Amino acid sequence: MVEKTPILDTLTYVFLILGILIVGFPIIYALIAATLPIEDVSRVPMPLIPGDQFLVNMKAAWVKGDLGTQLTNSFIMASGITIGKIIVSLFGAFSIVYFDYRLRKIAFVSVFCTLMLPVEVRILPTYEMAANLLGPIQSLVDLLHLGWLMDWFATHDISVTLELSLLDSYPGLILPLVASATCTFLFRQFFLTIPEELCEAAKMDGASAMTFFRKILLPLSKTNIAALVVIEFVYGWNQYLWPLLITTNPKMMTAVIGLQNIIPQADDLPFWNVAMAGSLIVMLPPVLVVLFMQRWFVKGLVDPEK
Amino acid sequence: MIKRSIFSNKYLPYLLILPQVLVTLTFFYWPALNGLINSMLLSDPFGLHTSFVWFDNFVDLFTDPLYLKSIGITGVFSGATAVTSISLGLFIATLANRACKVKAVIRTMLIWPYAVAPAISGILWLFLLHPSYGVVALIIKKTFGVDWNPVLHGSDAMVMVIMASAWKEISYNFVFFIAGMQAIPTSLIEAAAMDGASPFRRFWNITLPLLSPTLFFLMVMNIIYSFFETFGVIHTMTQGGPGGSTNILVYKVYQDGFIGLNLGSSSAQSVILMSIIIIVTILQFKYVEKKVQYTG
Amino acid sequence: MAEVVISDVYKMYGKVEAIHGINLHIKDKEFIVFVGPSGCGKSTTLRMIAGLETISAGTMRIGDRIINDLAPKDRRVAMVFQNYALYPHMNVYDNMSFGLKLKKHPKEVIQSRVQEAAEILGLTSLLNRKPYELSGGQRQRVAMGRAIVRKPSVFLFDEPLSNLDAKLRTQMRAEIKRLHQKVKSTIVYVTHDQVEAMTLADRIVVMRDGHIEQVGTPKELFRKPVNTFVAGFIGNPPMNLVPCTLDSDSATLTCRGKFSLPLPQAQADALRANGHGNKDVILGIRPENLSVNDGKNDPVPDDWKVDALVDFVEPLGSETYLHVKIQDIAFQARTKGTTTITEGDKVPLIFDLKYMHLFDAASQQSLL
Amino acid sequence: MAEVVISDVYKMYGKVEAIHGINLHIKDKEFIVFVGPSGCGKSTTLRMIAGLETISAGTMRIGDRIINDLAPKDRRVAMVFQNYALYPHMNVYDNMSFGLKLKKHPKEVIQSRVQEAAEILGLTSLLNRKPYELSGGQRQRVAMGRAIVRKPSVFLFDEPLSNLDAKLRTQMRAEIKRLHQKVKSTIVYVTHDQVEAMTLADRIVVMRDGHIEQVGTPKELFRKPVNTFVAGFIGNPPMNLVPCTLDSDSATLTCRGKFSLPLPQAQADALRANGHGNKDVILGIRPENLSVNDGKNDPVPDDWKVDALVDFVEPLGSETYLHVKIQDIAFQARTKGTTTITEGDKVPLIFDLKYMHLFDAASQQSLL
Amino acid sequence: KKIEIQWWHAMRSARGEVCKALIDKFNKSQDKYVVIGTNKGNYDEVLNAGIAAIRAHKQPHILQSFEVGTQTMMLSGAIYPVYKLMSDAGYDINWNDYLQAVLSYYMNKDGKLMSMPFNSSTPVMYYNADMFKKAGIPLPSKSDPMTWDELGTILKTMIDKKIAPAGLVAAWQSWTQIENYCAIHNLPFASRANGYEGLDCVLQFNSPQVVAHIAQLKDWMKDKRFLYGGQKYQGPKAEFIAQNAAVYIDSISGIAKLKKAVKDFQWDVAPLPVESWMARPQNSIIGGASNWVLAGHSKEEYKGVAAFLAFLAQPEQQIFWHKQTGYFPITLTAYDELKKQGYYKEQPYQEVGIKQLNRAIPTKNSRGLRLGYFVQIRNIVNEELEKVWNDTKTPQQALDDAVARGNKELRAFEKIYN
Ligand SMILES: Nc1ncnc2c1ncn2[C@@H]1O[C@H](COP(=O)(O)OP(=O)(O)OP(=O)(O)O)[C@@H](O)[C@H]1O
Ligand SMILES: Nc1ncnc2c1ncn2[C@@H]1O[C@H](COP(=O)(O)OP(=O)(O)OP(=O)(O)O)[C@@H](O)[C@H]1O
Ligand SMILES: O=P(O)(O)OC[C@H](O)CO
Ligand SMILES: [Mg+2]
Ligand SMILES: [Mg+2]
Repeated sequence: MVEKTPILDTLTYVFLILGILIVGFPIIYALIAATLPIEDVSRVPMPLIPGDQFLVNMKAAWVKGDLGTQLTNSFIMASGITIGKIIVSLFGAFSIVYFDYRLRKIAFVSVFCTLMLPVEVRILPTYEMAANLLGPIQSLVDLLHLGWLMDWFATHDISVTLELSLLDSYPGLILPLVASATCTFLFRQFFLTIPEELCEAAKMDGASAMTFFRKILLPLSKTNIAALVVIEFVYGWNQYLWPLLITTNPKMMTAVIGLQNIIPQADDLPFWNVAMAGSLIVMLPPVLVVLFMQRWFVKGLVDPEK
Repeated sequence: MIKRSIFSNKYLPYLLILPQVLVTLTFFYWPALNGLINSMLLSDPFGLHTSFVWFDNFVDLFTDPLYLKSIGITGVFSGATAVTSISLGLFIATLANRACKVKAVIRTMLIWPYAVAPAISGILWLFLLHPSYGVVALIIKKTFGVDWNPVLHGSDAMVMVIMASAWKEISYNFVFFIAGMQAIPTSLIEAAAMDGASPFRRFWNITLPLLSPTLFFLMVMNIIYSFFETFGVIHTMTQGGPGGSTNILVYKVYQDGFIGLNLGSSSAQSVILMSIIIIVTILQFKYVEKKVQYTG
Repeated sequence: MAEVVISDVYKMYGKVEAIHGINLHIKDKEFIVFVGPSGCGKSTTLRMIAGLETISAGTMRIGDRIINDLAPKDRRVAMVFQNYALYPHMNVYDNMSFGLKLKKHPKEVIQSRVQEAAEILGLTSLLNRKPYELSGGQRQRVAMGRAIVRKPSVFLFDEPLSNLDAKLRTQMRAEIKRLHQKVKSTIVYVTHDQVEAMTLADRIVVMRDGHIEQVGTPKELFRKPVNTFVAGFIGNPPMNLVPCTLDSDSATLTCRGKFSLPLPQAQADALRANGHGNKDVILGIRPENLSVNDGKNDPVPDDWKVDALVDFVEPLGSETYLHVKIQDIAFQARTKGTTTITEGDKVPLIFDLKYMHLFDAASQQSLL
Repeated sequence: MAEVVISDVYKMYGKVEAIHGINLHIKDKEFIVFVGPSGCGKSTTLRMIAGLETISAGTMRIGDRIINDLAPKDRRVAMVFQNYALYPHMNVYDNMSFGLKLKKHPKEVIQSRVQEAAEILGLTSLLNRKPYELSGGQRQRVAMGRAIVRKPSVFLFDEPLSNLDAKLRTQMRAEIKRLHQKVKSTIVYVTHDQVEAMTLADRIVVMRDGHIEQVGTPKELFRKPVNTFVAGFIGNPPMNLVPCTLDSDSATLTCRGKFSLPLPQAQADALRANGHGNKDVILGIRPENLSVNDGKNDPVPDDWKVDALVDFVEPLGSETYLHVKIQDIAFQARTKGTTTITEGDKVPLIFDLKYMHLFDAASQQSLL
Repeated sequence: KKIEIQWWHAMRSARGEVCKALIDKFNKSQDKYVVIGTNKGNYDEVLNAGIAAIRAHKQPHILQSFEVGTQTMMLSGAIYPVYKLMSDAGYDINWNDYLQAVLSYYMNKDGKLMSMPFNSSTPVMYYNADMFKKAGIPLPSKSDPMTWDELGTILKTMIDKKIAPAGLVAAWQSWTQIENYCAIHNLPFASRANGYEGLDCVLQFNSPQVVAHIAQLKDWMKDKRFLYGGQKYQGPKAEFIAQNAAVYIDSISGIAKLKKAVKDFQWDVAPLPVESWMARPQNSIIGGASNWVLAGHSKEEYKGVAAFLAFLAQPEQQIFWHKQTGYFPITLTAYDELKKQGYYKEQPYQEVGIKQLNRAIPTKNSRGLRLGYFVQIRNIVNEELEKVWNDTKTPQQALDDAVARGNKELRAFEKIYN
């Protein structure tokens, strides 16, 4: 456009650079902190010249926080949630969009009621549920005053309910978070934009429902799946309250929770250099995923709005 | 909406929807029902002595000034977090939208905080804002002469958790605003320019009104975020303190339920939260229906 | 034998009846075109033949098989969709062979059939391309190819050209015509484009509101529309339709009391014979049968000339459309590109009533 | 005075030159239409006039002001966009008054101007509606209204009708024509629709690849296209263009060695005068100047008749397109709707060379 | 195959390592059982983990719970009382050999021991000896407490002389500044003998004396004689280690950490200050934690549990534990042994706590605390105190509110068990 706004243009760039710096500052600062020895990091103010202790601190964080184990757990949890959600919702959305059956509406509504409800609001009962998957049966037992039976089992070393607890287990970390309608909703929205003629053409070509799903729908959903992989991976990786509750065994703890152990606490010296190194390590995987898969991530984020 | 080209099959659709329904029933409906029941029970921490008390837990909550205060705190916290992150996101997006040539670069530089866990955001900012050695804290103390001490002062702690929470949401909002702006037909902006509107005018009179659906959507999403996902921020930074001044609702659920072991009250709080979310969701869908149309 | 016989077919969408009992006999190898305004039921009828919609009542037969309950793939029909419906993630070869693969044809058979179709359509060099790498016309051809390889006895086309630009549309029209000559199958073709209908069809079916209004060759429809609807629908610019009254003698038309025209003898006789005197009628006359005195015309009786005012002129180069008014009655006439008539001219408008149409004002049916 | 003078204007997009130095003098109150194939630079030129694109080189003048560096709002131009670009969140009144409000016109002035424009366009009863509550044609009118209220000296239209359906397009075309008569402003109008160009323009500008090929009244372009591009672009069906050789005497054309035609005296003289004998040329003849012997024609010399074979026939009712071949050279001819000629007929094809065009085979420029 | 015994505890860093050494020693000493010790976070978190595990039927054999959780555990119905376990497993233990001040905290109303005391502590006052010397202040006595007024003067001197950036910091503020303050000054923390005599007790720590004490601390904040270091992070201990504060009140278990972390100054221990009006100060009460045996395991496993608990109580282990961490040696045998070795001559500060604990016959007010929902009550006290520190409430208001809020918790707890 023929428009001369030199001052505005300059301001634009100045503020942009400022904005980026402000947004990036915590990380830059953490990066510097992670390179300093403990003496420097506890100086006030902390020097802004990077030190040479980066690897040392990284190693300290790694060992102290048992990050190897925890990153693995985080990875398993995040991938599990991602894969679980995507598979469950692909099937669900396919069923809802491409079939007409009596309970479809009920299925649809009941699934979508969960759309906005994060695990945090139903945390307590979900925890109970995960603690004892047989909860429903147990409550029946209680109702019929058969509690003594359970006690008998319990004291006689025959653990019936024990096996069904999801505490401190990968399924426990993963399954309750798979119960969310967001992915199903997004896939449904996407399927609705696929021209019906494509389905009709496939039908005329003699494709069955599952053939259509496998050969047409799935390949077409590739980018959407990629987008959701990014979003759900980040979501899974960053979970906090749920893993905090469901894991008590340090071997099952996820990295974001485990970081707690390297933040300086009342008993400790202020090893902020190590804490920052640990934070950087733990945030790295999802940040990389987002940066490298930006295109899909943005698509996935922005599309649901439409 | 129903597709007209459908497959007919007796069992397949049920089979396909089964995993979803199963997961939803087990980890949503059953717990939700349980939560509802629990909210009317009084129970010891071990669940061995329970009695049914109807709505006592709710009554207790709503007569408890601390719970009411927690509602207020949550309101202030969510409101401030949403307003801060949305306005900053909008501001940066508007700038980036002007800087056409480097838009992609800017996006890359701004997008990553989205991937940072709230808990980690809490740690990073705690390090910056800690009263004894945080740089930002130091700057605040030196330049503004404020006695910055979030360990002691509730308002400081509130500012601190808001900063940490808003920070990582900026990138989320930024992405939506940029996309929203790109969806506005350029011809509209051009038409306004020909009508004689300055860049500011165009922003106020055209861009902003047309972004209102995005704005509303982000409002809802940010509020949900600050209601729930910020748990990690609170937990790492203040544990609800000092003096309960950052004890937002979801943290209180955790504190009363898992630390205080008062399951009845905690469940009642969950039920209240659930109702809030359901209302927000309904509102959201109502509004989305009436979305402004760009062209036809 | 691939004749298609539609007998008393109804279609209900829920409680709404979209097709109200139609009957049609499509002959083997015939090229049938459905036209009609939007929402009249063209696509619905086609989709019932394809098996994409259930038939609510009545029967459909292809050859000697009742097809009501056959799955689409078993009907030996192939369909070309308006938006082509190519599988976006498959290349041309895979798009064309998908159906054959699902039917588990041997590999060589598939290959030879695809090759053959590709040659017919000039797609041989494009077999490895993905749909997005093709132009509109090429995509259209792939869609046809996908139909051809299945060697169906009936081809179904639903507005296959409406996504193309004018030039390409003309070109593809010729290709479809050529295809019909080559594959010699029955073709059922839906369009809203008159030119396509006129140029392609052996017979045209004009539909309105779920009814068939008229079936006939393009010429029949143009020359003898059975009612005002068909008359107004076929021909461009459309026929002028003016309410008039016919005198008791069936010899003179008076148009809204403004001017009168004596009917040609033949027409007057026919009307009189059928007892159509003294009634409200609608005069139909096509723009090309209205001339202005700017060159030599066929000699016509002087009383077919009426003074008119030129409202405005649309010169298209090769011809010119004249918008003229006789008092406040507007007519459209068509004349040469070389005409010198301009806006505001007073001209004698000549009604060539030999080519006139006359419809009953109440029933809108043709009286001649 | 609102003449628009474009002098040596270039447009670069990055390194790519989209407009290669064009010159054009648009007179005050003139209705100028830009046509040309997609991507030829029509919109770019228009947008440079509007101030939405910078001018890379050259100058543009409106009235007596150089506008190169003026902001759009200061150019006294108004634009109607293809997609209308109505502000979706404002009602019709606000849409139309937005520009005036920004200019801080007094309230009464705004009100009276909007009222006036609304009356001209028949929008008075719609002033409180939001754009999404309007039909396509109404939106189009609001877009025009928004332009009118600003009383610009130049109106710019970029394909304003291409989003409308055929019927509405015809109607809106008439409305734009009427508007021009009423507001008496300069109008620059971009379209790819020939009919629009022919019917609306005082003068048409034909563009190709960032160049102007020809500027002239519709008639001039139709009758005297300066090159084969313009010749093929204007007119529907397009002009037949056949490579021939002109003998040394400039008296006879021989078409690809297949048949020969003696030129009319006038043309032959002209060619000879310009020394065009003995060279490769292209013969251009419009379908309407090719006739088949199926009725009385203008008397033509017998040697303008050549035996031809009818390849196929496209009857449109009111007229018929004939695709004929003289040996392997294809021609398109246009004849009456009542013709009885059918595919496979042998007919004498009559070249009415009075209306012929002749182009240099090398330069493609007209020789006559 | 060895039988596994799960032990969840809250011992981390310095103390965690000592725990690990003890476990290793036990595992090596026999080949029937193997104890697996897991740190489940801090005290609150361990208790929560334990309760959650009990609800999920995944409980460990032994759960370490801090003294605050005693009532909760005792009434839970999910435990296997230690006295019973030991006798079932055939151990005949002479309970009289144990420190009674400790045992009584963990006994039910019939005087039966419900959990095995493990790490018992009491708060003491640490001070930066270098600073004291620099300020020319004589070092405090290890047996006779100074008065709060004296402490006030000392701190003022040090701050005025800019020897210390701040005066006093206190960890576990509820425990050290209210619970123990009540005990030492023979004030009731709650009625019904601090809850020992019934669930229908009410809190009473908003007495004028306690209010005055808090008001004094608040007053000291003005000139930095008192510094609030928060509940967590870099808390009071770090301030002391960083020499930001001259005096530091915390559990005797702080010794382990200080020994390790303090390199560049001398520190020492003194009894907690006492008000001048309290001529004969009472004993302080204990803190720390005990080991609870949880129900729901097999007989075989309980044998191993008993063996391990017995092992921990052996004088050799107790002496090691005491020396390394500062926690009390739990039996008189061990205590006597230490005295005999002359250990307290060598490390006199190790004895300050135990002497403070034993300096008087416990009264109803100094025996200990037995309150339901004590975890929440502590949180409430912490919250309300924070409101004093940050000027939102006066000490009176805050303590009144704390009492009112705490009483609500007590009533809720009472309701459950009636
Ligand atoms: N799936 C459907 N559900 C309900 N009504 C339908 C459905 N499909 C079509 N109809 C209705 O049936 C009637 C005929 O529709 P059809 O699609 O056959 O029209 P058409 O002649 O193809 O029109 P067009 O030229 O717009 O394609 C219309 O009134 C339409 O609204
Ligand atoms: N913003 C731009 N950046 C780069 N090239 C452009 C830009 N806009 C247009 N062009 C190029 O400039 C040339 C002219 O484009 P223009 O839009 O003027 O064509 P047009 O004649 O309006 O075509 P159409 O009929 O398709 O609208 C085209 O080659 C186009 O690719
Ligand atoms: O630090 P400890 O282990 O002595 O415990 C202190 C308090 O008693 C905890 O309630
Ligand atoms: Mg249709
Ligand atoms: Mg254009």
